Amino acid sequence: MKILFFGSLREQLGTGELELPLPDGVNNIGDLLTELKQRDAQWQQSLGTGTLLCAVNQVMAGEAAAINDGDEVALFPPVTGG
Amino acid sequence: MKILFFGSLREQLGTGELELPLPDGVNNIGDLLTELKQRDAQWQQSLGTGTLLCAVNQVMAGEAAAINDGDEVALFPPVTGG
Amino acid sequence: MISISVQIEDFDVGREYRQLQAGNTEVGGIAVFTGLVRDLADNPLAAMQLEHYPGMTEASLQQTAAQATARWPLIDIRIVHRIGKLTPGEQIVFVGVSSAHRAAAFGACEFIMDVLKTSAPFWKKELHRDGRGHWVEAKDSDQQRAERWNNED
Amino acid sequence: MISISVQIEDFDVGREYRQLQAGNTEVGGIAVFTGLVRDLADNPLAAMQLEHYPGMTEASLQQTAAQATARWPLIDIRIVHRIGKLTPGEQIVFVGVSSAHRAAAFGACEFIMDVLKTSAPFWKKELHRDGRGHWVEAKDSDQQRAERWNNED
Repeated sequence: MKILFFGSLREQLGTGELELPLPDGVNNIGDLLTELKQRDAQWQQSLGTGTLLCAVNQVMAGEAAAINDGDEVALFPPVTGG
Repeated sequence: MKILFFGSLREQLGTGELELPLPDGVNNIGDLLTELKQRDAQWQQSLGTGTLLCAVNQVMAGEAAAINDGDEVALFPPVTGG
Repeated sequence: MISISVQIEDFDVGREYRQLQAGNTEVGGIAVFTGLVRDLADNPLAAMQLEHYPGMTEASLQQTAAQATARWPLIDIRIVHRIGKLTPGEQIVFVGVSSAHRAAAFGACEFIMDVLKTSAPFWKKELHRDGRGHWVEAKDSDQQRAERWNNED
Repeated sequence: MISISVQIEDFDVGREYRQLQAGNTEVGGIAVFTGLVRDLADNPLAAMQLEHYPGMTEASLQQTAAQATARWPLIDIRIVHRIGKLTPGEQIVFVGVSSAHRAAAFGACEFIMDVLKTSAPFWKKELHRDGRGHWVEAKDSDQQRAERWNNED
């Protein structure tokens, strides 16, 4: 699966994109966040703000949204365009 | 005094402007309308619609507004610009 | 700054807009509205004839713009209204408002149009292709839109 | 017709406007909004950096425009949003809406801006003249403006 990061989150994590196989036991966005937060203190902090938004295959989704191995998941802070 | 007519009212009366001395006994717009309606059946009808608007010296005014000999009075239907 | 024109000549929206943008880096948003002569499917229009009350019309527009300035934090207001004989598709009116903030620009632009519609001394006559003319009547819906501004903020 | 562009290049308001006017005599009103990079008095801005989510951003704007079309009787909608590094005074966004009626044009234009501000995946970073950068934070007031449209009609 592909995971994209945007805005301040991308900058904090130092990466805009991860390609990885769907981790064992990860069925939804909430599971994925828990998994990614294990990486280190920075990931723990940046993914734990409670204000992050998420999209699955370019459609907004909540933490309960199911994900599969071919999916494109995006994580980003509240938007500030216009 | 000068009396101006605009829009459909100008067309109905066949004139856009009257110059006349302030008629005897005319103190306000209401008096002036009563006076002008005497002219003939067309004036009676066109000035009696109840929807006419009035301005004295280019400021909107009601029928009770006082008028003097040097004033510019305008009578017109509801506006339709824009 | 408030700028008002009542004129026979057409206006250029790009040019009017650039004046509002005008290298002022305090401008965060510009709202623009133009009204055009719309054709009527059931009774095709040859032209729309617009007349005004010289002097009072300009003063009325100036007053409406000043009211907007008192109500919202604005930078510039530009109003152009045409008179004379206009054919379908032609531009009638331009209202442009610049502000630091978009809500102010939107609010003021719509306010000015709503008040202009019900207060500025202009009168329109439809000239139909069948040779007949018809003075446009004021609409209750326009009156209601203008009265909204007396209630909400 | 709905037309959406997300681009680095600047846009020409006069040109975009003419496309909306485009000789369609059913158009009675056109509402346009542009957002610009505003300088900050207390912390002068060197530039504003804008990033987006290619694909999803365009889809989000398309969906917002479609919602506007379902809600108001519109003729054309044009949205242009820039990305990349923009300096103070530069244009960021253009939203233009044409309709037979002015209330629809105004309503849809403001609706699109309000929803864009809170839904379209764009992120802004202020690059200050002192060399520091600062990600712009989403505003509660923008959220509230967007939520108005869930209640009123």
